[in-house]
Amino acid sequence: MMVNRHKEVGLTDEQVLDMYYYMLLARKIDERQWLLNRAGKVPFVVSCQGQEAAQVGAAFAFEKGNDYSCPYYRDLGFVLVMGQTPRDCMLSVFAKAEEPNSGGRQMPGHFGSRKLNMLSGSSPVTTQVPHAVGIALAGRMQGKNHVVYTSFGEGSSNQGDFHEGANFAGVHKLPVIFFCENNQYAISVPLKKQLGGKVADRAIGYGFKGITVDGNDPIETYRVVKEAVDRARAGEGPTLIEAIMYRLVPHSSDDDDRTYRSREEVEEAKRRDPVPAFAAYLREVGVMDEAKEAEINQRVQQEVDDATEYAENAPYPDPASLYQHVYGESKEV
Amino acid sequence: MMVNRHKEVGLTDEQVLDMYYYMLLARKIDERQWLLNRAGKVPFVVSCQGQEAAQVGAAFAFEKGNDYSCPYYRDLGFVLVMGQTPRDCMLSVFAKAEEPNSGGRQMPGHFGSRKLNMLSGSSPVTTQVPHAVGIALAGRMQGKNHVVYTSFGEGSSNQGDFHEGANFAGVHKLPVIFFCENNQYAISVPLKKQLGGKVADRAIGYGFKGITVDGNDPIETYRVVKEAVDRARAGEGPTLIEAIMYRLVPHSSDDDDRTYRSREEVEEAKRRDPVPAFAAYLREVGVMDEAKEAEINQRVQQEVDDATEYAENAPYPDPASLYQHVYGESKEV
Amino acid sequence: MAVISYIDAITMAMREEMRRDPNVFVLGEDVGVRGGVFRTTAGLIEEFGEQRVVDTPLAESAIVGVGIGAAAYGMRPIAEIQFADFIMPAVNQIVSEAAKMRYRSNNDWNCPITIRAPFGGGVHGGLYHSQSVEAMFTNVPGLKVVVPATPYDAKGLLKAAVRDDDPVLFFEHKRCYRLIKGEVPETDYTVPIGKAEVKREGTDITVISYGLTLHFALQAAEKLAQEGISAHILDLRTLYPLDKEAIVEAAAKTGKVLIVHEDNKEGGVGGEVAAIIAEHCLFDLDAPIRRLCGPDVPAMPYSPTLEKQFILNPDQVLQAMRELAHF
Amino acid sequence: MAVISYIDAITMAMREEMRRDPNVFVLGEDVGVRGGVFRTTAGLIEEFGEQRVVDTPLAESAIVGVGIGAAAYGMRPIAEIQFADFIMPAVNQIVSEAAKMRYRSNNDWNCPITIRAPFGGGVHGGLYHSQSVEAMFTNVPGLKVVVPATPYDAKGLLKAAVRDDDPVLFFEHKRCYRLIKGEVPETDYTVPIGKAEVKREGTDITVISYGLTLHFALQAAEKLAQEGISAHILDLRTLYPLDKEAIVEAAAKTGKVLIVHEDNKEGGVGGEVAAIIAEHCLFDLDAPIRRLCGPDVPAMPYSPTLEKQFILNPDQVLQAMRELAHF
Ligand SMILES: Cc1ncc(C[n+]2csc(CCOP(=O)(O)OP(=O)(O)O)c2C)c(N)n1
Ligand SMILES: Cc1ncc(C[n+]2csc(CCOP(=O)(O)OP(=O)(O)O)c2C)c(N)n1
Ligand SMILES: [Mg+2]
Ligand SMILES: [Mg+2]
Repeated sequence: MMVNRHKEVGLTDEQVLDMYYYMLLARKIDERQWLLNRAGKVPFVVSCQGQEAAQVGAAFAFEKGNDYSCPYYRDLGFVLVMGQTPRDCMLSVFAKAEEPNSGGRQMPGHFGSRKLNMLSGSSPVTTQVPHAVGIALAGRMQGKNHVVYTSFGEGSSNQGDFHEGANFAGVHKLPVIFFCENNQYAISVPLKKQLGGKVADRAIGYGFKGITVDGNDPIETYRVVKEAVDRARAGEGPTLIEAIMYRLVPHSSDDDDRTYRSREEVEEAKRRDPVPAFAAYLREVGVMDEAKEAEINQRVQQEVDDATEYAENAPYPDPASLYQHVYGESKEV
Repeated sequence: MMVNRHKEVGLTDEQVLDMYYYMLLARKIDERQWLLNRAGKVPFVVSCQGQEAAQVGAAFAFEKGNDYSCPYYRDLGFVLVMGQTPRDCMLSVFAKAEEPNSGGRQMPGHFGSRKLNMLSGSSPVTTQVPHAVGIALAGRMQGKNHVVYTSFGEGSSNQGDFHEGANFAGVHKLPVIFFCENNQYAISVPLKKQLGGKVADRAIGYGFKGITVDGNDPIETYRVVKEAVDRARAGEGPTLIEAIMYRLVPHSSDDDDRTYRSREEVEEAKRRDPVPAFAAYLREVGVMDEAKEAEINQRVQQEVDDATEYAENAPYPDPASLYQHVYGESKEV
Repeated sequence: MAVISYIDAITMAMREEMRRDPNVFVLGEDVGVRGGVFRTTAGLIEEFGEQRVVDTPLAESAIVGVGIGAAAYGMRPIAEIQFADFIMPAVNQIVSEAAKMRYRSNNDWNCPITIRAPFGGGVHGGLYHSQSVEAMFTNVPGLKVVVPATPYDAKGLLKAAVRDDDPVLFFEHKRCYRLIKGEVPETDYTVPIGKAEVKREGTDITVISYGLTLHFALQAAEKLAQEGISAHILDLRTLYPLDKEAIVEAAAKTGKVLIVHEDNKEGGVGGEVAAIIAEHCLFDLDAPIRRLCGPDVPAMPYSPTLEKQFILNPDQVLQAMRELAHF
Repeated sequence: MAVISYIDAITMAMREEMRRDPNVFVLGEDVGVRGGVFRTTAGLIEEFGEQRVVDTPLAESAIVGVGIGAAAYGMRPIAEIQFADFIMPAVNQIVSEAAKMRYRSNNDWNCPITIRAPFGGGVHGGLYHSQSVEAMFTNVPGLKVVVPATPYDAKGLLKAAVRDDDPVLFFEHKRCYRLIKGEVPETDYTVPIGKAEVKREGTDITVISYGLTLHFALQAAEKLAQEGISAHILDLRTLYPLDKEAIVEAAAKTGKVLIVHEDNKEGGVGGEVAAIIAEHCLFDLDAPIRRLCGPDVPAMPYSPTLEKQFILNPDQVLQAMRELAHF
């Protein structure tokens, strides 16, 4: 039998099953969204496939209801753990009025929810990084002890905002976790055309720790992120974590990845797909038997079906609402 | 007698005397400009005092007429070596029409000269960094072998453009020398509020070498820059060099540094002033005797006097020229 | 002469310029192996190699900034911004650097860079893949801002931009890419930057527009002709600096002016056009200067109901033209 | 009531707001120990400590971006951009983020940040310390753009900006800082954002302006009164969104309109003002809508001869007003 690695890092059997549930849920929502797209029912999908382990592993390291997040568009696994529901996700891909991120104003993947301490995100990459730093700064000013998570792709780590935000956090030793999901590509551009060095190494220049972790391993990712969160909460400042993974599908439903990477490369990566790999681990350490696995599968299946149906039938935003919320309601100041 | 350090690094006696000449020239031009400012004759001065050794040491490592530069506003020592004349400098501080950088359109310190392979600079800090990378890229495309110098303050290394430019150069292994003049302050903001880490360490994250050097030592600065230039020319890519120094005077003639640093600190730094220190070295190794020193002093004095008089009497730009050179002369395309 | 699409005209212009001048090169995100996310640069890397078709890191300020350095050195870079919405990180390089290089150096240096960016909505792009950002740059002396509406103009203006000795922002309407087709010579020609063009002669009302909405006006004019209304239609083509003479002439011709653009109304390019008319031929006017523009909300939402509500359609343009004719 | 300078009114507003609300804080370059390069924040770090008066690293996108995060969280940051010219690296954060936070989240999040920046010329600042950059932001729904001309308005508008639940760009004219003095109550008051104000009633001509040039118009009006010419003067105060009613009312009142601003003419705010008038009260006009503005060159040069040539002076304004009156 395989060694039980999750106990060592403080995760209970229940927690790792939960992790698996979220990973599978993210995967199945994602797969359904592609089907809907190919069936012409939704115009656009951006995918998390291949990144679920890192996203869910990281998410488990945070305190829901206390910590804050500024996730990026691929972070479906992360936001599900934080409290977005399958219905929320499907409403978003159908662009329906009830969709919690933006009321259908934004493309899917632009997460945000005040209720979930998740700041609204936009499309221009990396703008969320200084926001996370600002939320951390505000927390310190108000004597709070929240830690802030922000994620971004490895390509996006080349934007000026990454540099400026990371340095600001370094100067003020703020409790921010910079989580880079290095999936080997920025649309078609591979690492060697994108990065002069290694993302994790950039932390050195800001005076804090940079760590590389196997993003296919949710337990190891959890461990590394949890340690960073603990340090942050103890006032020891930010950490940059680069999780290594592979984007298993095209960049988005508008992309055709055959133009820039070989099928062999993709197939090879699929053999390391973190979702079945984690299921295998759970089976091997005896945490998940067949009945349990079937139950999880079924629950996920049912939730995805329910969410799809609910979202498909939900109403679109009222056209007249176009003009709302440009500014707040005027009030006496 | 002191050890002769300059021979070791390949500098002749004549060259180090020349270095001293340029350092002193920069210092004396700068001092004169302050006098003119305090006398109400020129509205603004930005200073190189305390940075001459690093600037002149670095400049000697480049091939005049072949290499390119994108210097920043304090780089008086550098641009003198590259071929700006004392008259040019004084014309600039008086904002006269003949001033070569901008015809009096820009504040002093905004260097630029096509003749000298020196790209025109602006005031927003760090914008020159990607330009330097572009000149290096263009050189490679055209099969040239020039190396490009660009300089900036340590505060300015926090701008996004530093990060984006450095990473671009790292990816393409371009022949660029990123020269950071770390003078301990960005106007009033000291290092500890400015930098999360060390500037030189940032190179690691872009996959090239980062080096710290004593910017008060022109010989050591020369050596380090020369090695970097040689590597760059050999196709081994960029280098980031952080020269440590101290800004001996206020940020500019509009600044009052007593509000943010103690006189003791400044006095202490003045004791390490690189200009007299280099003179002492040259005397001690027997390269500069009294007569030689007097000759250099006199030459500098005379050039500064001549430049001042010339510039003071030169005409201002014709007001009608305000409307010129917004676009090139229209031509058939 | 072959009938080709707007996007193919753009690709053709780049290919021809790259063949003509070895100093012309392309840089941007996914422009190489992928041929651009819209496939505008498709085939270029195969023909010219990766030295001249550069897949850059994901950093717009560097794309433009590196381009500026190369342009000042003597190259002719064509920098692609993947979506106009993502030009914002490069604003400092465009406005402070490219636009001012010649002026600040007293004509010693110049900066012949072309910056291409697809803009505009109606493609389910949501708030950040549908924006019209041109107004941000039409107050910046030293820059030229160009928006072609037809394949012919797209090719000719892009070639003119590449050969221009100053920086040119070249905005391409995404909906036009495959929707708009037209005759395009395979020969070498340029269309002058800075010149508007009368796309239809008329006598009753003047419509001034650019980009996709110009086509709405042209279509409406056809219909209105059957109602006996004759519309004079001016395509601005260059949004900065504006062709003031052409604007005044077109306005004076009919005395009734409608300005149409997809961008938000307040602060849009139409304001300056109206101001030029109100300054130079006020007494030729028989009606208030009307503007039909996008609503003043931050951007075009994703949901189809909201997108439809935001974006101008041919009927609205027709209606506004008819109303003006009957004023 | 004490007579104080424009800059002191700004400092007073910040001090009062910081005392009133512990969530208000200041961040920017040199705002702490140095008290700002113009001394606008002088004394604040002594009173409120370095937690609430933050000397940031030299990085404008971070100053605004970090401010946005803090604002969304519930703070009331006042971010200082050292010179308006240096706002360019922060454009993405301002336009893509602050301005769209409320809209894109369907009112779930908002962003109450105030961004202060000294602008304008006549201070020997050369090309990059003299610019008027306001026009770049007056096409961005979600933003508010404010330019006070008097100490009274400066204090009241800045306090309103800090309390506003949406992002406000607050541009302060550098020449006004110490030149313009006026009565300012020591009591707590605000001036409403979005409202223009008639600064002088008149019947013959209407002048619409803001910032420093408003004072030129007021001075000229005094002189013209002696010639029997009565000028009606409107201070826009908020440049985006414009107070359309006040503009139309002021224009209609005299039928002769002169718009004056220091910024370049083409694409400047005056264009939109003229367009509003030409759309809504064209038939009330007795003269073409004139604009007296900065020339369309990239920025104000350093050399005194060129600076003088660029910048509007009271005589030019007087002259233009007189000409319009005699039209
Ligand atoms: C500022 C900006 N430029 C360009 C884009 C278009 N774009 C969207 S995603 C993407 C690639 C992102 O790559 P990476 O950061 O590695 O994240 P990944 O998608 O691989 O997870 C690009 C170029 C954008 N959204 N924002
Ligand atoms: C983008 C930008 N922001 C602000 C300024 C104003 N400013 C000019 S110099 C300076 C400090 C620069 O410090 P550093 O980079 O350390 O260079 P130093 O002046 O110390 O040599 C500042 C804030 C500017 N010129 N550009
Ligand atoms: Mg990636
Ligand atoms: Mg410094």
